[in-house]
Amino acid sequence: MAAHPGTSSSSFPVTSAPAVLAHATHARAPRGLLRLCVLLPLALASLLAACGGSSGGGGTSSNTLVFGAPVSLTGSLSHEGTDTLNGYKLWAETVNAKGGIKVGNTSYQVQIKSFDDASNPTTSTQLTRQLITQDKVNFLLGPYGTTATLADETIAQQYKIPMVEGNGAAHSIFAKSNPYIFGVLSPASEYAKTMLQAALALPTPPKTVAIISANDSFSVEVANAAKAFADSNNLKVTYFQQYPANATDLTTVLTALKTSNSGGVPDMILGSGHENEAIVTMKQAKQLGINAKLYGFTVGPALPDFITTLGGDSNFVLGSSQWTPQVKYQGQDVFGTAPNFEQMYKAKYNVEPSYQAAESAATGLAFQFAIEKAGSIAPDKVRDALANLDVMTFYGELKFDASGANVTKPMATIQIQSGQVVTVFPSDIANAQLKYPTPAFGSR
Amino acid sequence: MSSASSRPTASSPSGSPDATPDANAAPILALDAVTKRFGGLPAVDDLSFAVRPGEVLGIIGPNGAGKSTLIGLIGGALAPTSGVITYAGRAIADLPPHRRAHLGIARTFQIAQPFVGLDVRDNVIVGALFGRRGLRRPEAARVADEVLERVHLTHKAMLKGDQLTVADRKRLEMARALATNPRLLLLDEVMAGLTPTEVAQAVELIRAINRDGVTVLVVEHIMRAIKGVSDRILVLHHGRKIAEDLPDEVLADPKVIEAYLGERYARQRAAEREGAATSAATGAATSAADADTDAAEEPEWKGGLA
Amino acid sequence: MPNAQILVNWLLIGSFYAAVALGFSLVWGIMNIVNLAHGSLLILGAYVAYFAFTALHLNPFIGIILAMLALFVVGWLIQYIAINRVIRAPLLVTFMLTFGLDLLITNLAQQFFTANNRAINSSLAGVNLTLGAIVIPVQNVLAALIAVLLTAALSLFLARTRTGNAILAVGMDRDAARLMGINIARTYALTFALGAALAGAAGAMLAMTLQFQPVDAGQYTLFAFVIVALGGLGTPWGALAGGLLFGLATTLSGSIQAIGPGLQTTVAFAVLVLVLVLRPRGVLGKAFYS
Amino acid sequence: MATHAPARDPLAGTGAAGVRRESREWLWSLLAGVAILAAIALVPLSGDDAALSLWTLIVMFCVLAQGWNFIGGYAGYAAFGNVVFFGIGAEAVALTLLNGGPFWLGLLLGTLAAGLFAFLLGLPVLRLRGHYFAIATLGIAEALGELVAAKAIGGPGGEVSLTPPDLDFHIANTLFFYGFLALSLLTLLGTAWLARSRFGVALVAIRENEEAAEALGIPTFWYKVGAFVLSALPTALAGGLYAYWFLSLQPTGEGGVFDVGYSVSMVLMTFLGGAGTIVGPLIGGIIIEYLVQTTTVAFGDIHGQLLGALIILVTIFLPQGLIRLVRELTVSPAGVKLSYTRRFTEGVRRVQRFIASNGI
Repeated sequence: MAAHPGTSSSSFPVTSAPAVLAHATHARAPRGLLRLCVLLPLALASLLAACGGSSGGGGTSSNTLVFGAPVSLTGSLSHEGTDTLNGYKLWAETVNAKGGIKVGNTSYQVQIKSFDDASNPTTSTQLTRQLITQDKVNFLLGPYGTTATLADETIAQQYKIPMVEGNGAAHSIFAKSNPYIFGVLSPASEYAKTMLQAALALPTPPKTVAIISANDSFSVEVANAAKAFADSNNLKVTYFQQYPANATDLTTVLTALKTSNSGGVPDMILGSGHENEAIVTMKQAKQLGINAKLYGFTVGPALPDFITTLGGDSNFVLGSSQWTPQVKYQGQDVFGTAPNFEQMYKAKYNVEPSYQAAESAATGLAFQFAIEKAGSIAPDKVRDALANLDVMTFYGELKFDASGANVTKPMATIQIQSGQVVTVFPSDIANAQLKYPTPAFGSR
Repeated sequence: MSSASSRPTASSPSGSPDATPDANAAPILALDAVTKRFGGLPAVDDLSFAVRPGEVLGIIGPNGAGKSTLIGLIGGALAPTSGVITYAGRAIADLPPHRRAHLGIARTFQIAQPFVGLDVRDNVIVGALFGRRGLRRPEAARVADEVLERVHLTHKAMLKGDQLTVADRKRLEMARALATNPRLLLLDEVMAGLTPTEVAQAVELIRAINRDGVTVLVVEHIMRAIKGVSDRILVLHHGRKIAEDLPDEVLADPKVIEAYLGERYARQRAAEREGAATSAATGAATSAADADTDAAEEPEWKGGLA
Repeated sequence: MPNAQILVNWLLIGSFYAAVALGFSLVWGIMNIVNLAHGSLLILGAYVAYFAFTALHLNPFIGIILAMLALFVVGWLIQYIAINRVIRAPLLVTFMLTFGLDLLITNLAQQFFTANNRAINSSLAGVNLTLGAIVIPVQNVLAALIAVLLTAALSLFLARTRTGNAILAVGMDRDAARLMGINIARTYALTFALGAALAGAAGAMLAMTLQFQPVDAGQYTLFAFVIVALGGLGTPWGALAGGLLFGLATTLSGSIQAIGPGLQTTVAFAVLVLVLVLRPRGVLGKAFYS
Repeated sequence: MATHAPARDPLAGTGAAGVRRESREWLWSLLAGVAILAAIALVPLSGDDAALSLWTLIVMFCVLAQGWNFIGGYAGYAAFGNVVFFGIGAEAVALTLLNGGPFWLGLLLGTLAAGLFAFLLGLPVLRLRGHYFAIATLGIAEALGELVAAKAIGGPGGEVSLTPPDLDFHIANTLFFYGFLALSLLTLLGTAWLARSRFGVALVAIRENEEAAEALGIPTFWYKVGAFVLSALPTALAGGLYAYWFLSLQPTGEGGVFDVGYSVSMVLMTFLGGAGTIVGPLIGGIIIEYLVQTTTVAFGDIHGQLLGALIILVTIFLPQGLIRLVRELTVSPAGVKLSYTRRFTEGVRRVQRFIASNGI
């Protein structure tokens, strides 16, 4: 046990307590503690030395471009954060394998410098500053999540280092007139819209929908956009409710939802929140016998463990996705096509790529194209090139509007069918028909 | 003592003999029909008595008689379930302990409660700083040194509260209480667990304090000691007063012998048979068996439903 | 009948909460330690049940027993290695120690098991009893019954067995118990191990009825703390009372239109503070050991 | 004695000339604190922005720990909800700025609100003791955070994004750094004052034995309320400065302004340095936050495990904090003149005895 250096081996209180006390007070020489007194500062010192060493180690050699990335590897966002870093790394490896980024006659190798922000935005900004000023990174890749992105983009702006992010879709990120932030993902307003559009395109579309959301700003923004879209498309919103983010019990919400459609279950249940809430919604819907015709979640179904966690109950569930392996873009990038990316990702990580991984890889692509187009690694030139970028990739079109958001690329609706993720909307990239209505729990 | 004449009635009913020197003075402390229940059980039951200014009143009773509860009620740590407690002509049952301390009531604890992280001198300084006098730092330190001298603790002034022997802890309790400059001193078994020599010293100290004009209420179970120090003795049994008289009268009272001494002797006999292991030498505080049963000793965990 | 359904929801989640708090209550009551690592032990129990189901294809109810056994061992070790060293120390020392343990266990769990969400999907999960409009999930009912059963079993164990009496004696007065010949260190280890085993059982129930990942540990520790403070120490039944009260506060406030699910945690904590102010030792609380 | 009963303190110096030693220790502590802060004040001269923001964070945590020290270290009450004052201070600044008010007004309002909140909250919860006090304060902080999120105060989900001050960001960041540093110095001076005042003596008496303190004439309840309010003030000011420095606020979750993680940090830092000492929280804050930030960088995703292991070691082997360790290793026992080596080995023995006395 690392927690117990040799000092303590003799004091296991197996004898009667008074004996231990006597032992401790008189017999035991101070050697153990002395050793500790020496060891502890030594350990701390070596630890500090290690830190000093590592922060100095990331400097740029002449032919290396360093991309800084604070990501969440521990804490509540660790799951998505890990996918984010995986996407970054796969891009870097692939680029390097194909000769790096070419600027004029020089080829630059790509290096990802990433730190774990423990899902804490304060730590994320600290790391961003450190990446810029101490590690002298050339460019910044985004963290995971709206709050951290919001905090980090301010720093990117202060140091005039462009940041391309793939994991913060809230409107507020792009509302700051910050010229140094670019998001490759479709904005928050699109998340639920794509699923509602998919549902409305059905021959006999659902007539009623219940919208539930976590009360963090991104989920609320998505839910509000969904409600507005439903209202203007003759889809009746019978229930609209927020619950605390990371709620572990949603029975009250589901019980109220169950009878919201004048005593019956609404045709569609749309959840805007996080994966764990989506899973709880499905589990408790089953326990409460809530059989809607369609379930959709903004976050969750596109992540591989949604299926492993829910098993058969995940079938027929819709999800919105920034990207799916089925999208048919013919990219000019190092990955080329979605299936190719999927295959490379699976080869490296032994798991299906989530859209979080794909959009993270796409942030790298945006930089790559912009740098090559700018013919320079000067941050301002690259920023300008990013602003004027219009390129097709395996992930979709990368083109930023004046605020830095990517409004060109559509989102996709996925559905889980027989334990596999398939794309069902929009029809030009779909590889399967939307299965509707969802059979009752137990026969999925 | 100023306006105490307004409530002379409190002491009237119990027929206590006018034995003390200043029998006609208004009482400094009077309890009128005071009851304290824990759960349903009365620890102090309909108790009335009065303490005259300047006297030493001894209170004895077998274990569980309610002695410590009584100290708690007067000191303010406990609130009576019913009844009136009057101090210097003023009803104090609603006052918190610190207000009573400011009025001049000081108490010791049966199980010594030193500030263990502070040294002895600082322990006493706290009493001088915040007691009736509310002194400032330098004067408080001077008072503390005087008091320590008086209780023979000067040579241990730099020890921490938990490095003291039982006897010294009791001295510290006394010293802290004295440093507040009390008019009424409540002593809760300050002689329990002391050697005969130490008991004699304590008796002498209490007499000296009393000579300075401090009224003293001594709760004790050492008969010899309390007889020597008290002007009058009150006997509690099951929370009720069964006698209140001059020491010799009380000790001759058959009721007292039956209720208190009989039981006590029986217990002592039994204890002697168990062996004299729990003497003061072990350094343990008064053992739990000697303590009055208080609510605080209810067990934390009870397995069953009942 | 939404009201009857709310009643069912309340009883089911309340009993689950009781299971979450039971081990915590035991450790707090006997050892006077607020075990901030309780949630991470619970999550470990959930992993045991999960792997028993997915890898060994064992019935999740057998998984509960396995989780209890495994966590009993883990708890015993933690007690012997770490907690016995600070058992007499003031409150904050034990706070910090168990917080460190929580950090260590949670992060190790994430390192070895990843941050993926997990849940057990047994065939029983879909079986519901339907009474008119009321739906009663059978698996949750069984889990709730087990929670009550564990409470009763713990209560009987403490009251009726020699070992249980020893545990109670140590909880009442450590030094007196020592004089009676009870091995304090072993009794504490047993107590903590039992607490951990009960956390493991709750974790298995969690895996069965909801879902889990390592970072959830903190939330369940918080729940346990709140529930025990609400219900009071004193008896295992305090945990049940607290669990039901906590479930009532969340379920009811979430179901009332004017409050709504968004504020149900707020209400639950407000109820906690109110209960503590009115009854400083919780609803069923007995006096402290002092 | 309630459950929060303090440690018996056999570590305790049986040193000679207690008063003189005490006042010497007081002076040394104060000087050490001022010296540490003066050294930190040189950080901006390095021109290293990352170091500046690192030390801004460190000093902020020092202030939080120093604030917690009043209620937790001196009065001995395990306040696990002190983050609520941080949150109130931050929200007040955020709302003031969002409504076009000046920053100083937000700071002022936040401090007043937090002080008032501490007072009103203290009235009921300071009647609780030990673990019950801890969970009640923790509950209040959680409830308020959820309330801000649910009521969308300041924005959806309670998330706020503020416009930075109209200054060059280097200058602004330097100003914020010195703002936190000034706050820490003020809190240090306040602690030094407290340690010598009646107020401080009363709090220590309460910590050591509340019942005895009350019996000796200390209005314990009101002193506790005073300590609670005192601990709220610097905490709220730190929250207000943080809001305008950090600009993006969320109420709950990791790093949220009502995140219980802040409370845990306060306790941990005060504890490591030495609870109820003048300079302990400062030292503990520096060590812990520095380690947290640097292990994050150096050890990537295993820093959580390392920090957990470190906390376990510290609580077992340094249960009284660094300051008390220094004290134990340097004093000589009552009235005896000892060589420094002897003093040290005697001190080691006392420390060992203390560690042993914590276990069974």
